[in-house]
Amino acid sequence: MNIAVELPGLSLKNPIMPASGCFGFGREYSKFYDLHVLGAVIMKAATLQARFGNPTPRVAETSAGMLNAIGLQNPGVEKIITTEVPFLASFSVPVIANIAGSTIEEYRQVAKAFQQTDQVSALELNISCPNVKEGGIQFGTNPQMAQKVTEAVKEATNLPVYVKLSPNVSDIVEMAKAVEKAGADGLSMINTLTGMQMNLASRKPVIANRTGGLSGPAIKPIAIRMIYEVKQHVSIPIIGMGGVMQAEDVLEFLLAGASAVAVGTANFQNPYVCKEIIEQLPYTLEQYGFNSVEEAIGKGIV
Amino acid sequence: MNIAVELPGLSLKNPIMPASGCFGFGREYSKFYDLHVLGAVIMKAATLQARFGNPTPRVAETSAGMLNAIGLQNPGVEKIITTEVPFLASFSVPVIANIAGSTIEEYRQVAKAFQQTDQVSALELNISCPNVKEGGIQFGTNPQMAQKVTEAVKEATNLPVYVKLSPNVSDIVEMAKAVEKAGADGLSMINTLTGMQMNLASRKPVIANRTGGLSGPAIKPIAIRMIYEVKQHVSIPIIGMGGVMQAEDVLEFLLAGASAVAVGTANFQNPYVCKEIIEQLPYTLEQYGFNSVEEAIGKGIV
Amino acid sequence: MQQELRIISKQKIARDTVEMVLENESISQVTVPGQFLHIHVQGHMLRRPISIANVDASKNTITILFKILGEGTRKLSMYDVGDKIDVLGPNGNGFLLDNTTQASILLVGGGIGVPPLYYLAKKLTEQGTVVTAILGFQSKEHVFYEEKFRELGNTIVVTNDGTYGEKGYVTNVSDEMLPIIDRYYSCGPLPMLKAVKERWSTIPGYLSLEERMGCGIGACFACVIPTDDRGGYKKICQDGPVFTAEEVHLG
Amino acid sequence: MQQELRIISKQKIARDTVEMVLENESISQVTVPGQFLHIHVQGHMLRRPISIANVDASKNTITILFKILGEGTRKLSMYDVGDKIDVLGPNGNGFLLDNTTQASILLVGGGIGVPPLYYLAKKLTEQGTVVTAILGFQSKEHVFYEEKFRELGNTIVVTNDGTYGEKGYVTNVSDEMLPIIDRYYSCGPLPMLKAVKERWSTIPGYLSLEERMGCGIGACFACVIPTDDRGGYKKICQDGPVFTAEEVHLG
Ligand SMILES: Cc1cc2nc3c(=O)[nH]c(=O)nc-3n(C[C@H](O)[C@H](O)[C@H](O)COP(=O)(O)OP(=O)(O)OC[C@H]3O[C@@H](n4cnc5c(N)ncnc54)[C@H](O)[C@@H]3O)c2cc1C
Ligand SMILES: Cc1cc2nc3c(=O)[nH]c(=O)nc-3n(C[C@H](O)[C@H](O)[C@H](O)COP(=O)(O)OP(=O)(O)OC[C@H]3O[C@@H](n4cnc5c(N)ncnc54)[C@H](O)[C@@H]3O)c2cc1C
Ligand SMILES: Cc1cc2nc3c(=O)[nH]c(=O)nc-3n(C[C@H](O)[C@H](O)[C@H](O)COP(=O)(O)O)c2cc1C
Ligand SMILES: Cc1cc2nc3c(=O)[nH]c(=O)nc-3n(C[C@H](O)[C@H](O)[C@H](O)COP(=O)(O)O)c2cc1C
Ligand code: FES
Ligand code: FES
Repeated sequence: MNIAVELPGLSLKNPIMPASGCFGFGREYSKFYDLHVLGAVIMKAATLQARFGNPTPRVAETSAGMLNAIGLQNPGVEKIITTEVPFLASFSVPVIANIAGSTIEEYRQVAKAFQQTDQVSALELNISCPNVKEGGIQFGTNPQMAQKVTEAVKEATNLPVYVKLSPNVSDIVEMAKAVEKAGADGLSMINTLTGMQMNLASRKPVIANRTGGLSGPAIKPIAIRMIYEVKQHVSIPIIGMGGVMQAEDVLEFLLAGASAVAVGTANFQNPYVCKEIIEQLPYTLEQYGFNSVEEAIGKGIV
Repeated sequence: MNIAVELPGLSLKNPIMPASGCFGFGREYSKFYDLHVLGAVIMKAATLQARFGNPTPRVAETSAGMLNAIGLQNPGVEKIITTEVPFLASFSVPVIANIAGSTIEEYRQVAKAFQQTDQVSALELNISCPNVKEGGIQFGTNPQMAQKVTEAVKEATNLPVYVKLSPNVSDIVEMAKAVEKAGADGLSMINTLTGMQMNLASRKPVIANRTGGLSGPAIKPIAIRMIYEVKQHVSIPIIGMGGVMQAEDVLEFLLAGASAVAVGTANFQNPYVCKEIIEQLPYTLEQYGFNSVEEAIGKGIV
Repeated sequence: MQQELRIISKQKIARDTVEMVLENESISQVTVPGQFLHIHVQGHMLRRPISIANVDASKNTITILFKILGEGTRKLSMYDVGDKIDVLGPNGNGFLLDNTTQASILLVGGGIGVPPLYYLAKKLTEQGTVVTAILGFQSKEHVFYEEKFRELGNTIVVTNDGTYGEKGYVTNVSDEMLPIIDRYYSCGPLPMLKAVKERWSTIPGYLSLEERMGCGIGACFACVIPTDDRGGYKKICQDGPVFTAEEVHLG
Repeated sequence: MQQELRIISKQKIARDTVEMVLENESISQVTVPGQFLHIHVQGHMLRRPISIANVDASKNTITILFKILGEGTRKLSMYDVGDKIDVLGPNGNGFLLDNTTQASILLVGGGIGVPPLYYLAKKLTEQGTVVTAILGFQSKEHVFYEEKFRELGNTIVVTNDGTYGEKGYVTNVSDEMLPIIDRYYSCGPLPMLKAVKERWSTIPGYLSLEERMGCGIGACFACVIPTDDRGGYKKICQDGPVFTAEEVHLG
């Protein structure tokens, strides 16, 4: 069974990678298994300066999902390049850097900074983080803004750029087309949906930031729908994510049009989940009559 | 414990009502309990002519939710007025008519038709049905269109009009403000989120219509967030819905800013759910220190 | 009716196929063949419709047979004897027994469509009707209830792969192997029902249909089946699952 | 480590409070006081962090005590003896035993913060340290493990409503009732920890903190606590849950 996938800048031995923000920089999960088994790793978001993020509580549990408002806490791009990237690269696994910013200029500078290292294979442009006050959500919901930030980043880097789309929009196809036009090499979708939970006893939102991003199986039908719609209107590949828990979910994303799949929230419940999915995937593909991952991509579009 | 609520055109003895499309016209559920216990009933959508709806399968199960693409099947407004409204009215419970259309003219005519009967207390304007090809989604995602259809319906009727908002938008506050400006007496939120599920064996979407509307506990955090945001920007009341399963959920909606709460998908799992919630609600309010429903409305907004 | 039914026995009777006997007074007293239970499986949003395969009114038991197909039936199969399951039912109309004539009846069941026909066969033979059953399965390891049907009448088993009984589909059974038939009752996958309707197009028949359900009681319009080309329809959960062969369009 | 632990006993020991003994070889051998298990409850997305309250390394058992607070702990309380629970652990750093001095130690626990202090008290007394425990509970019916603490050292129970022991908060216990203290260890709700830090501000102390968690292993940054006003932080699940009183800002 051939489960390898070729994407711009990424030769993946399998289509499975941990999603940004759900795997840190791999250190903790490397104690559970050899990260070399992964198709790739998407790192936690990098900003120009170190960020502390939002006040706590930062997470809440929901039905078949969770809310988070971490607020892009990270040690800053320089530190990531000097201490985290080499660690991940030591597993000989392609590293994708997720980059975020409050201004186009910040995005550009973060992207540029990753030119320093040759251990990063691609950038994932997080234009959709709902948990930061400035910038974040604007870039992700306005096609003109999305286009601008994508162009700026493309100018600043030689690396392939995957733009991560926000599902909090009326028209996801319009957003996808805008960033494709701006030169994106691929898409990542979906980021979290903005949600909230009330604490009945304290009479206020559970999450200190009030709103948080909804992830997990609860949002999978929305992810599948958006990928299905977008796939028919763009020619760049899609890294799919949103609620993947098992190999069957991966096949569902492939059928809808994803070329690779990221696993986020599931890592918190089962730290071995990526490894287990990778091991199971060939059997699942076989069970449903596929001879390779490539063969399944977009096969569910009717 | 006072659980009564006063809304434009609706004197509710309690804030609980079945959501449109999830209770038919009450006939089936009336075999399980006396519908008189309900705060109100929202009927299944009415269109001008009878509609058969979409091909089957029309439903699919998802994690903590379901997808549906019924496609507004209904016997047409005249038949609803002559056979269904009198049946529901016989339980002495306020009846809310959910109206839908493909054109502004159709909305206007359906609204006008309900002037014939004095057994309907309010209209719920479904501008957000994602499961019909024409019209539906446009009215629900474009503020100008939403404003126009609301104005047209307000002109055609003396009944209070609750506009039911779609969550499939980038900016829910903008939509809410547009319909408030157009004269809406209240808001209903949220309708379903557009989603999809793949059938791995058949390699195509489970739902014949491909996409369907996602409902159930999976979407509750999105409903709570949207109500919380909208409540701070409008002065008309909100009927909240999306994933309510138990009395605690009702309180969560009240805290976020809803003045009454509709229960949809939960009826399918437990046909007695509305009755049970109504019975439990006073105890839940008491447990969290409230003396009435009115007291809890919007109390979670910080 | 919504009730908690206690599982009093559970048995694997064929590949991926489980027989469960449930205890309940009221449902067992009122059920007619062809009706179904709408079963809530812990952790699942929607209930699962499962036919009633047998009733013992004296012991207050109901038997269901189900195939492990997806998550819901898999979890249901893991319930233990003594556990209770939450069911709505009996739902639907059931087969019209039509006991005015001493007819010769053909029962045609495919796979997991076989169970409701067993309770029907029992009721028909009780009233003196002669039944012939054609039971179709994928392969030998999927066959169940053959003996039970034989006790009630002539029974022909076919398997798709020929590993047991006749090889082929239920509709391949030749007229020579069958008595003169006045009426047939059939339950199984849609392609089979279409073939059955065509094969025995000259005699009256009843078909039990399947569709994905929401409410299971007639309120949500998830399970409609067209009855004509002009928007006519019936709800499988409420007006069915059994229909006369003529009244429904199988597409 | 992720493992399945078998429940070998379950007991209600106070109002809404459950003691569970779990069997497992490897975790019981390596655990130090203050560490926690990150427990998966069927049907829930996120795991629940629960402190290790006792370990019997010879019998390979681990004891946890938890309060039924929400859905997750309610479901956990319904697991039966013999069932297995899926846990990650032992997670976190644990209390520094600091066995260089023969010190006089004060343990201050509030409600469900009491459990980790029990295993700590056992380890401290094993090494010859003298412990005094102040245990605070809401009311009489919430009190647990009083006798077990008494076996290890002087124990003062206080209840908020005065229905048992002294009335008031743990910090109301007057100096006369206490020996000279070299160091304290505390675990309980945040307001209590703040008061404790203030009350015993002149002596070194260790605080065990709580926060809502995602991963529970240091990867997601859900559970950070600031260590200064300049963006410094620690992760409760990985760097904690135990911190020196000075190193964390309780806000
Ligand atoms: C009236 C009626 C009677 C039935 N009687 C029996 C019976 O006696 N024995 C038996 O084994 N099966 C029977 N079925 C089919 C049975 O309902 C499905 O096999 C079962 O719902 C599958 O559930 P799952 O969770 O295992 O599968 P999943 O695929 O996980 O189910 C997902 C959703 O799809 C629905 N679904 C999936 N397949 C079907 C199907 N074929 N028909 C209807 N809904 C489906 C489920 O109810 C659920 O809502 C009957 C169906 C109907 C409509
Ligand atoms: C390091 C640590 C050790 C703990 N040790 C114990 C113990 O020994 N005994 C005990 O009874 N409790 C302990 N707690 C608190 C315990 O984790 C919560 O009471 C429990 O998670 C509540 O879960 P629930 O499903 O009942 O509540 P819900 O409110 O339904 O939980 C919803 C979500 O919020 C989280 N949550 C809710 N309250 C808390 C809380 N106080 N702290 C952390 N997360 C919370 C849950 O983990 C879950 O993710 C500890 C917490 C931490 C951080
Ligand atoms: C705790 C947490 C932190 C996240 N941080 C980031 C981030 O820094 N950058 C980003 O692009 N996405 C972030 N995400 C979104 C995920 O990468 C992913 O898009 C989303 O969670 C959906 O996938 P899932 O359902 O598998 O978790 C985060 C998600 C979670 C749950
Ligand atoms: C089967 C089904 C049919 C529905 N039909 C309608 C409808 O006709 N008109 C409408 O406004 N909303 C309709 N809805 C949306 C519900 O009224 C409600 O807004 C939504 O389901 C969220 O609530 P819930 O999570 O409690 O189900 C339907 C929902 C379902 C599940
Ligand atoms: S399942 Fe709801 S009408 Fe049949
Ligand atoms: S819970 Fe994830 S870092 Fe602590």
